[in-house]
Amino acid sequence: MDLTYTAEQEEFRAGLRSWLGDVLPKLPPRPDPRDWPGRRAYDAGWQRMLYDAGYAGLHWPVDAGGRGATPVQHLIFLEETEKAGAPYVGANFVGLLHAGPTIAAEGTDEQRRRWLPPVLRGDEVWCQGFSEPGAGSDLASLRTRAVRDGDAYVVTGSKIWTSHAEVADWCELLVRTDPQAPKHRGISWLAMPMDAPGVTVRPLRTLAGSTEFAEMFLDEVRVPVENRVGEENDGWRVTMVTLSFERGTAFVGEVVACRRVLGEVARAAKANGSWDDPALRRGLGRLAAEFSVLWRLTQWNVSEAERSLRAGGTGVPGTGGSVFKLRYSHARQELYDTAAEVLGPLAQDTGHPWTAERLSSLSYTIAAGTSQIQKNIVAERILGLPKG
Amino acid sequence: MDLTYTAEQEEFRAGLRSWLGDVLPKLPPRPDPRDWPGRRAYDAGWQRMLYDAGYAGLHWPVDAGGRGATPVQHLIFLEETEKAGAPYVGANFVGLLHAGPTIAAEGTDEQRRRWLPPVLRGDEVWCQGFSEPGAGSDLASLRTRAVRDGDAYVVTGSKIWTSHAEVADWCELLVRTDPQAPKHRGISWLAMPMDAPGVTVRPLRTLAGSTEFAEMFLDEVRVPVENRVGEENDGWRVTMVTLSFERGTAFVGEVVACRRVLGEVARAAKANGSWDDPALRRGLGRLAAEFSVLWRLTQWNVSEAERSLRAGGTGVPGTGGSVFKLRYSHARQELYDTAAEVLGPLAQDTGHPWTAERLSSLSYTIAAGTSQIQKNIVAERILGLPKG
Amino acid sequence: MRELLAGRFPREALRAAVDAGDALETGSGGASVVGGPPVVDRVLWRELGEAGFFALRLPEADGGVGLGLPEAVLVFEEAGRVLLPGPLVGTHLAATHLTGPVAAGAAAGELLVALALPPAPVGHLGAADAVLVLGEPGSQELGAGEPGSQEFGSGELGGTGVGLFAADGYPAAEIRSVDPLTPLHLPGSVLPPARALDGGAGVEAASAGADPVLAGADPVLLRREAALLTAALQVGSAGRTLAMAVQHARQREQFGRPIGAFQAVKHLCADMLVRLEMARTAVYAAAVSGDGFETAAARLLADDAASRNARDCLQVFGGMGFTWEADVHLHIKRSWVLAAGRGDTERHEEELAGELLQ
Amino acid sequence: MRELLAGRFPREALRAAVDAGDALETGSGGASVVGGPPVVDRVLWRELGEAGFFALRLPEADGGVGLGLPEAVLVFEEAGRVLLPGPLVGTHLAATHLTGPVAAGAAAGELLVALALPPAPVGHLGAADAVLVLGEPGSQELGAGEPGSQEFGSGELGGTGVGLFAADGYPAAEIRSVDPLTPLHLPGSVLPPARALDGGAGVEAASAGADPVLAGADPVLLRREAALLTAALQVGSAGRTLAMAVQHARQREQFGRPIGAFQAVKHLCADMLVRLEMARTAVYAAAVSGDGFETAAARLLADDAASRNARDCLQVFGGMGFTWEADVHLHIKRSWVLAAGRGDTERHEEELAGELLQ
Repeated sequence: MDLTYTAEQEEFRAGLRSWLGDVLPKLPPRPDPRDWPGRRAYDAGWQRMLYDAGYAGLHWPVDAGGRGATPVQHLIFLEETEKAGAPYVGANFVGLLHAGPTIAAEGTDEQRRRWLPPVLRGDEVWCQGFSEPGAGSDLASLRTRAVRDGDAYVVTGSKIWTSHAEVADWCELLVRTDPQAPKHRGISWLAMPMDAPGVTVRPLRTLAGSTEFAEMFLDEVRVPVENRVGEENDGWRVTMVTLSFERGTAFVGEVVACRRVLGEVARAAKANGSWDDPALRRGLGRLAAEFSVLWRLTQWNVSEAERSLRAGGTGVPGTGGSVFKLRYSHARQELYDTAAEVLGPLAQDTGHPWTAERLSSLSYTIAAGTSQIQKNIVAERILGLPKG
Repeated sequence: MDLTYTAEQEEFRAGLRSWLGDVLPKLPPRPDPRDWPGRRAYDAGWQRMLYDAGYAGLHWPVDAGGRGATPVQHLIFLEETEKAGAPYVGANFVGLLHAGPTIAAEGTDEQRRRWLPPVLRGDEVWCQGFSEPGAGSDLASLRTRAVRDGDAYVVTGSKIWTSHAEVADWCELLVRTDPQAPKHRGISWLAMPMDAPGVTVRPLRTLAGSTEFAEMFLDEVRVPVENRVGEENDGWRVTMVTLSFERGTAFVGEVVACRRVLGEVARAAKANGSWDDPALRRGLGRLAAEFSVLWRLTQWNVSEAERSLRAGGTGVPGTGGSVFKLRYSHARQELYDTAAEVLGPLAQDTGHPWTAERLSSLSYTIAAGTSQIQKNIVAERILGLPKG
Repeated sequence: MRELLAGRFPREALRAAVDAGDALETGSGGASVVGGPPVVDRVLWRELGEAGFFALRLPEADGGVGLGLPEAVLVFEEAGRVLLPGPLVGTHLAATHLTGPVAAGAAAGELLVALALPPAPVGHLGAADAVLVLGEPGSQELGAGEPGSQEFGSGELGGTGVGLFAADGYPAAEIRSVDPLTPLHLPGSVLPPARALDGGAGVEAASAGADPVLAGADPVLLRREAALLTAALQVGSAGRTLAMAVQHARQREQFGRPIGAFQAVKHLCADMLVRLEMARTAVYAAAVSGDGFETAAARLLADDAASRNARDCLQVFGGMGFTWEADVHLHIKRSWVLAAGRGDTERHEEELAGELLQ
Repeated sequence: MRELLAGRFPREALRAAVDAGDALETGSGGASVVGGPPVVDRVLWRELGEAGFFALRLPEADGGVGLGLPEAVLVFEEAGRVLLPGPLVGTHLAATHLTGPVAAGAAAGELLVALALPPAPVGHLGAADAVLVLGEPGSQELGAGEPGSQEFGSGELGGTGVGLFAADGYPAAEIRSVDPLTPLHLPGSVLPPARALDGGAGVEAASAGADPVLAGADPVLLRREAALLTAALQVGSAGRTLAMAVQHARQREQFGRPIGAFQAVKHLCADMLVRLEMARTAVYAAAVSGDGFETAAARLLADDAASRNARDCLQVFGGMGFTWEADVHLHIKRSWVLAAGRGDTERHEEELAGELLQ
């Protein structure tokens, strides 16, 4: 693609658009955000529709049940579903985007047969147990212990920032299996059944007032050894391998959505008169430039990933991912700060979606690597500056 | 003072104003900036007028020949001379503000008698030999060597950023007398005669195109041991002691000048129509707020210094100095960036004084401790964060 | 005052107030719903009254403390530091500048007087007894609008630009306030005629205009003091978030050392200190001089310091600060609620710019 | 092109050009004086012409290279990286969009064609043979003003908004350019009638309006390409200052380690990279799409990246970068000279904002 699409890619887009046009009107109404079982059912239903239409696991390898789509096709899929207002991946996020690809890449044949098909069909929901209260930016310092006891690990510890824990069937869990080893070397990756005795889930309320996340307390939870993916103590590498599967597509839907919101903000400004303030208007122009370029950068990164794959490489975009994340985090916060300026007094109302988004946007410079950590990575790995 | 002046202070101000009103019209024309001897003569003449009127060494201790003025009186002096458009301290800067106070505080009686009176009268000019090409932010890593040879030190090395070196009689010089000691412990402070054999001065052109500074090359320069102020290897402390004598007044004249320039910029904007841009106008309003508060912070710092002195303390303002420096450096750059916006195409002309000042302003976040170093100092010494 | 607040409004009380004002149903995905119990503690309010918080600037002969604006901003800074909820500015201004029973009740901490500067939302209107309304400077009309709209009608302020109304008759619609400690109403389209506050609150009516209650109330002065005292609250919050960030940076370890040992964190904290000290200097200077331009500068710098320090504090806390249980978000939200609206900010900037041409 | 420039315009040539254009008398306290020798090397100019720098986008049949805008921005990026002096954009546009001997001379690198977008200063007018003038988009009048004034008169552009004039008759006054490698003239008050370029430059006159030389010149397209190619120059400079900063940060030691080991320096460099990659992406995207809005975005981001990266590079260099001998200042100054003026920047922002309402 680089920055323009091939005829083949446009054909894929047209087929997808046509299908979305057919099925979206038939969707049931969205459930109340507080109704976790309802949300799971809704997300499962959408995943089943994707599965039946052949769009499930679009970017998964064919031998894992996926379509083996290229990164650019995946980008087109994410772009078009967002533009059409299709449901988000929701409860199936971890299964489809992280745990599934991990098992596909590192699991045994039996593990792949057991866990992958239900993810693709939307039958089983996964959640992620990586972060811990004591291990934030320094994820590898995690302390949840797993002690081997016969054919099981006995796991004790606590996890935080787990999404969909309330309705998940499985948890991809990072545990410390060798406390003596250097911190990256003593970690293993386990698939933990969420109904195992000793698992307690407590909703975690964020500053935005929502309870999208949970804390998870593990008290001598027995996880069969056969649920370990990869070698014992090799879990860090297993996890990192999977991160590379994102191939620049992680924020495709969000950037599309931000550009739509920016247009809505401009129209709201026009409607309420704040458009007449040239400083505000020009600020909107600057944001339009930012997001236009962030979109191009996304296309570029995905295209780079595709080129790398074709050339037999890893498919991990080089510089672009960290650059994108740093700038996008900031631009998203600016977008909602500007939205608040446009809203004026109404911005004090958390009932307004832009105000809720403004609060949520505060996490963007923190989650998945703070901007400070990202800058270290950029400086050391891309620019080759010495470690501090 | 805190933030208002006492009657006594206002009386001092009135007397000074009246004197300035008398003498300024009688000053000779300012010399060409390229005429170093002319500039020295002009600055010496002004210093002599101050001396004759009793304003020389205003803030110096009485026993050093000064007036023993309080920090607030010093502030008033700097404010009023700037407002009246009086000459700058110029060639007498190092003598009056740094080398002189150092000798006054740490010198022997004989050293004080030898060096202080000519500084107060404007008869002898000092320059500073602290910085080295290899020792920027890490000043204490300086490498200019002084080896004892009988009753003299033999000094070899190079110095940079020396102002008025071309016309100076003396140089306050930091040299390494013990290369084995920890870096802060092996430094000594010497008064070096600038006409000593082995001293070579080369003008150093800055990015602003000016040659206000020079490099100084020292090739086996013999400096009598009796010219050392303080103990051997105690030069770092000697120098640091002096820095505290500034008592918050270092930027008084500059802030007064910036506020004047800001008014001129606003009037230029009004005259050429850029005032009609609300974003630019409000930016000027923001800068007005900044500089108004920077002035208040200056008053506050000086007042704190005075309070500290009265209470028998060091007279070093606490938090305020670093806070001021960090914000002021940035505000000054913003001022001249905004001036360039107002100038429009004319900002490309280095003949315009605001363009020259814009270029010079770039040094403010670097010289006398980069903003990065200043922030370390603030974080570690004021906020008590651990050393990195 | 810091001791009083530490004793009477410790962190537990803050969190209790958050919980009280917070009727969120778990999992709603939204924030506190409308109409929860008021977050102002009337007992504490009276204690503040007894301690002189509201009567600080009244002459001692009138039962006040006889201090000035510089002391008032110090006290408001302390209140901002602990995020003390309630219509502090309105009640203080009513005690200071009005006369009669409303002023006396405000001074004693018996009354809650909300402050309205339309079109900004009004804080604590539901819990308040009266509302002090400040119209546009110099205007005789009072902007007010349909809740949710940006068009404002006008109501008479009787020629003074200042009005005092019964809180329960003030036309406004409650919104789901972003700050769980500051319930908010959006002003309604038309102001009611002034009407009597009956015996329930124990005080007489306060009618607009020529009413002697408002005789001494200069709208320009009131607006300026409201801006300054609000700025003082913001400075208090900015100071508290800096202290929180520094404490966290000293204790929290990542990568084998306290995060405060990393330059990136150090510099965030240093920037916070610079912002704080600038804003504090601005507020103190304006309090001493009483100058309008200095007040404008103080408001601009204090709003900026409060919101940016709260955000930087969150950045230092990382994920730990992103929970409802951490206090960081309360400072972010309070800074947003207290900040001058775009119109006021522009007005301040324009005033300061205009002064440059003098 | 990078190899060509490295071979033909190495750093020594850059510094020689600085020295050539620089008639500063030591100690003047000012910068380069007016009227020094031109900094453009005619021999190098012809070599650029032979290498296809100017004819890059002409069809191969016309002696060009047959490439497009995406390749042109790559080449201009390289030129910006080494701060190559000369009226690159004007000459390239003349070769690409005009016809006749001026176009041919420009394509071959025989002619220097300056670019004028009044009221901005014109670069290299003194050394140029001709000046290509682009008026306000869609207007028939060309703003020009008394040097030093902000009021501009108007001259006829013959209805197209594009004009080509003899350089030595173009009414403009030289100023002491802040960039020692880009001599500047401020446009004069009234444009002269078009007049013949005589045999000295070996080419015919180019008169405004209906002249066939200008027949294919669309002023909107020309302005857009001028903006984009200038943005490409800025991106090149931003990339170079990043590389300089990184190299310095690796080598320079303070406090016993390379300064690049300090987070503050690391983060400055990371910020530079982010700015660079965003601006570069913007320029490449606009070159591929030829879109006006993307070009506006590219210009905004590239101007920002060049000037801010140059400043951050200076910050990394510290005092070492503050000398005339260091190249940092040349990048700062070039970024200022190339940056869109306030009016153009506003226009870009307004265009982008307006597009949001579509």
